[in-house]
Amino acid sequence: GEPIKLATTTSTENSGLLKVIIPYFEKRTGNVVHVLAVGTGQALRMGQDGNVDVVLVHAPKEEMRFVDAGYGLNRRSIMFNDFVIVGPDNDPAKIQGQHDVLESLHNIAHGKYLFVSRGDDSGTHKKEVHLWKKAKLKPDLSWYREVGQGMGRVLQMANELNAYTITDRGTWLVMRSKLSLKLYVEGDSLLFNPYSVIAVNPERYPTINYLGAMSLIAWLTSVEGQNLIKNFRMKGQPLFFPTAINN
Amino acid sequence: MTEPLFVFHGIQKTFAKVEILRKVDLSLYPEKCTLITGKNGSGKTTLLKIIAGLEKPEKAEIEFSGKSHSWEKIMPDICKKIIYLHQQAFLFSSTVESNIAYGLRFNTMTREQRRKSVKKALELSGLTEFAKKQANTLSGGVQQRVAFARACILKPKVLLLDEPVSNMDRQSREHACHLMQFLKSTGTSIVITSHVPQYFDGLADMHFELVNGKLIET
Amino acid sequence: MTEPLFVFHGIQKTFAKVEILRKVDLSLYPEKCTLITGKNGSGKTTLLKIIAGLEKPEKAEIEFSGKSHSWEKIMPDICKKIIYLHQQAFLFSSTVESNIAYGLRFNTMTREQRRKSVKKALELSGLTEFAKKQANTLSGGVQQRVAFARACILKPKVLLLDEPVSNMDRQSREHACHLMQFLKSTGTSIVITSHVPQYFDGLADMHFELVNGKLIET
Amino acid sequence: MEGLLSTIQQALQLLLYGDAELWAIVLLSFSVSIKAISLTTPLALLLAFSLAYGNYPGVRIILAFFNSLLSVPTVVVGLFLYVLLTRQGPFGDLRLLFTQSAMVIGQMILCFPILVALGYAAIQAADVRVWETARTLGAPRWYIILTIFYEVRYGLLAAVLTGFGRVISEVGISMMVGGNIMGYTRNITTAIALETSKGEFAQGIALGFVLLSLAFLLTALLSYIQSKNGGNT
Amino acid sequence: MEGLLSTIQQALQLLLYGDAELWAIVLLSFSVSIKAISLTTPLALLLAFSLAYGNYPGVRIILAFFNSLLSVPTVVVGLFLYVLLTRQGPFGDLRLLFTQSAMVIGQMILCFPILVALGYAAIQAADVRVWETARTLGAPRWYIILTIFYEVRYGLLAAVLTGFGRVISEVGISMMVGGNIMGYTRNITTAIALETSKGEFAQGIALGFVLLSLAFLLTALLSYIQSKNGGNT
Ligand SMILES: Nc1ncnc2c1ncn2[C@@H]1O[C@H](COP(=O)(O)OP(=O)(O)OP(=O)(O)O)[C@@H](O)[C@H]1O
Ligand SMILES: Nc1ncnc2c1ncn2[C@@H]1O[C@H](COP(=O)(O)OP(=O)(O)OP(=O)(O)O)[C@@H](O)[C@H]1O
Ligand SMILES: [Mg+2]
Ligand SMILES: [Mg+2]
Repeated sequence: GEPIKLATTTSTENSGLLKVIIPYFEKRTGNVVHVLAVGTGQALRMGQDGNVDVVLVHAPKEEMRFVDAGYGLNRRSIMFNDFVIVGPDNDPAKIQGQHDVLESLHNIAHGKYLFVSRGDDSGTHKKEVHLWKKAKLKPDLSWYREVGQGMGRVLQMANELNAYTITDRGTWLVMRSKLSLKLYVEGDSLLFNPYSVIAVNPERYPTINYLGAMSLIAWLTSVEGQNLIKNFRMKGQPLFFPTAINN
Repeated sequence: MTEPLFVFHGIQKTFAKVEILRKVDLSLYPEKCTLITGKNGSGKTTLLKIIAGLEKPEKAEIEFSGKSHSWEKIMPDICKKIIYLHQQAFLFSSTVESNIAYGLRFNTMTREQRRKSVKKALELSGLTEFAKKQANTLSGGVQQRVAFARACILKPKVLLLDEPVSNMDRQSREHACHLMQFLKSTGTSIVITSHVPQYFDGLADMHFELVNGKLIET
Repeated sequence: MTEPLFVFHGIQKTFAKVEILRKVDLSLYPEKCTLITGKNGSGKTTLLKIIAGLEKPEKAEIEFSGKSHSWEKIMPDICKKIIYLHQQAFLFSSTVESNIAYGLRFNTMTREQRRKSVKKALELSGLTEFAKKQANTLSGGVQQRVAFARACILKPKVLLLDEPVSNMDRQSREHACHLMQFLKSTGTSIVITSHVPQYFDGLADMHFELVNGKLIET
Repeated sequence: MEGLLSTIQQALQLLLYGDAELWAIVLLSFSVSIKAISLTTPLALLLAFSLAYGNYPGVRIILAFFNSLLSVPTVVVGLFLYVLLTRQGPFGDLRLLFTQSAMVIGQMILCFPILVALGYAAIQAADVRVWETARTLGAPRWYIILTIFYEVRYGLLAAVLTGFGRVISEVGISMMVGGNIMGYTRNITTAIALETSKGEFAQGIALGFVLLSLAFLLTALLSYIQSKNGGNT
Repeated sequence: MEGLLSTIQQALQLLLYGDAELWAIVLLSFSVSIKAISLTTPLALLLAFSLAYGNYPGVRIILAFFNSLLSVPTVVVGLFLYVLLTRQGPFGDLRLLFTQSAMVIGQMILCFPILVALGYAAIQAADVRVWETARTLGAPRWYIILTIFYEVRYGLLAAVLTGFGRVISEVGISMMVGGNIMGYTRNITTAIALETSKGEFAQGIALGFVLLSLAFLLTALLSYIQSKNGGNT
């Protein structure tokens, strides 16, 4: 039938996950999926406008708002990975090995060490803002660089500027070999990064490919889909952890 | 005298608040040649361009087949019968041949007729040797001759020649006058501006001087 | 006769495999006027442009203050003393005044001297009324007169005039000839090409015809 | 520097051994952009002509308007078109969003002002005697226009090449209304943007190099054809 | 349609009540691009002139090269410059990455081929008698060049405006070597890209509208000055 239009964030696309698993779905169901990789906000906006059939993002609050406003249906959590804090290899803020992410943020802020922020209202950025707030810190422009770009570019800039930043683990693994940055903070439960998939509400847009969207959601949450997510490897490491089925 | 082809009445033209032409009247008769002289800047070129429909007068009436029309109304119809030759000849950037053939493309001639016609025109104006040359490699006089041939080949009802021989050598000048004589005999009304009236002594039937925006018979 | 200013030897020029000039020799004497006639396309313009340094000959030697030089070597030095006036006058897109002042900007005159000089030139060539007009609004003859004045005002050692009066009315023509006579008397060497040698009867000291790429004295 | 060299090597490899996927992307780029420029050129040049010869009031202000349109970022054109083509938008029923047609339309909007502004600059430089001579020799209106276009062909070619360069190198529109969908609407520039966002700079530069090489071939060909056709420019 | 109307309203509000932050971004855009175009123009036009009048071999191939450079995506220019300016790169010691200077340099690279190609198109259209007349009247070389430039000023202005439009509307270079750092290197286009990625389309279009309005003012001013200076074009 008509292709299923999936709007997703650049991070999922860039990790290569979709490229690996989508062909299985296409083969099984005979559906074609068009992947549109854009910013989180833009992905939700495209869903809101009814220009795509299904969205895959990681910004829980916005997702809830999207569903509550009646733009989306059947929000299903499908997987998670986590955020990590990386920084220059001499680690001037001395945050290596810290498990408390808020404490490491304090170190960075008090030492006024450069910190690069996505600044683009993406899932990652929202998480970062949330963390600053939680740590009761107010970053200022003397050391805080708000750059408004994608994750890959932000890592590159942090590398270039010898700055700290927060990143999702997927992009970090992809980019790591090209950077002299090091991973310092991980594992704090505050750094949890859940991904959900939401079908666009057919009540608003009767002509959209709701059946396709639902079949994609069904498949992503099926044993096959979840296993594929679990078995996906990036540079030998697992990246995403399925959440729809406990196994 | 026979009936005039066109009678222009009260041509008025002002440039930058200076009245160049003040109610000029001019009748164009078939088989007649009109010579216009006048000082530099007196308005000869302007007058010819208005008659050719290339410059807009403030006011002008045209009497044509018994009726009087305003310039604006009738020009689109009659300008096809009138050809103007620039004081400084302009050739399109192609060969001499294709320049001369330019005007022939818009009538019903066959390709073969056109080719023959061009060939004859080249011969008549002594340009055969230049046929394949690019226009921008020609000498000033030859350019003028090509432009002249390009206009004559169309055998228009009215032929307006603005200093047509100023850069021609003597022989070409005489050739050109012969050709004008021939066109005249086939019914064309010719208007020539020149600073050397002697050149057209045998050809011109009327001679006006443009003075202070008026045509004065001399 | 006095010493020549420049002697050109063996000027050769070929266009598209046609030899236009075959070893032309020409001596330019101060206070003398040379008239060159010749058929259309015979090479008059080409010859003048080569002498002016605007066109490159295949070969040419120039004798100058006793020594012989190749065209390539010496032209950059001497072309400042030689001014060429185009057959089809070209004016820069500004006013008549500023066109005439163009060449004066490159000498040591003060602003005031320049202004006076331009004013005098405008008067001498009867162009005062046009001083403030834009060049592209001028009639053909007036354009030619402006270009002529623009060249004369520089009082060059050698003045090359390519059909300088072809579009001028009678009075302007006579004016122009007077001016040339005056320049000649101040030492300028003048070369004129024309198809109407009669115009320069009182002025020309030598008269050549360019035939088959050779200058022949007549 | 090592990075640069290996990038060039990678580019050459891409060019020589480029797989079917790459060539499909390249083909899509050129087909969309050539369509856009060919559809826009006639109309834009006619408008430019009428601005140059129409003699109506307000020409200056219209030209200033088109000139300022040159400053509109492609993503804004893309956004604008998105708003028009979106499902509830005025043209939503056409279902053009995220198709090649939408990319063509967007690129047409992008190059229209360029062709008008540069076309006008070329046409107004033509000697007025071209028009006068053609007219007095009895050429019909369309032939007069063609004659003038021929006289200023070099300037018009420059306008078209500039317009083409603008559309083939743009990414904002293709991204916004094309959607960079693999196999459907991904072109060279959106592919480069994707590679860049992944940090695959070498791959991005290599793709740019592929584009540049092909553009060079195309341009050299055009300039060769033009020189064959007896231009003396 | 409602969306469009409210977008325009938003744009007008931005223009009228735009806060200091917005105006800083706008200022940065114009200052970077005006610097880039003013630094590039003289050199590029001189090159264009020497291509038109230099009479040396290979001019055609050089022109084809510059023409094809028009097709290079801005992000590729950005990438290229990034590779040069990165810390381990050949010019890494200058520490220019993510500064306005890097943006200026990138935009200069971007508009250079445009100015050469369009400048050449304008200059070669000049009557050869301009050169001959200036030369024979004793003008020194630099004055001859100025005279020719003046005769074709309309074409050159079009070239410069096109180049300016290209640089002020580009986003790839500013993003890549500027970095879109808030308060340091964020300009209008990177701000638009950011709003777009957030899904704030109206905000994006509104910013585009701000840019367009200012570009229109600038262009209208230029064209007014030109008409004052007695041009008859
Ligand atoms: N576009 C224009 N704007 C202003 N004045 C103009 C324009 N065209 C012509 N003129 C003026 O109109 C007058 C007549 O010009 P025209 O060319 O008709 O003269 P002419 O008799 O042909 O002169 P010539 O013998 O020199 O060719 C001149 O004074 C000229 O300056
Ligand atoms: N650039 C060129 N390429 C080819 N041929 C040329 C070029 N320039 C001039 N010629 C040829 O050289 C010859 C001489 O031209 P030139 O202009 O010197 O003649 P002229 O004596 O001045 O003629 P006229 O009396 O018509 O002005 C002509 O046959 C012309 O076609
Ligand atoms: Mg006249
Ligand atoms: Mg000549």
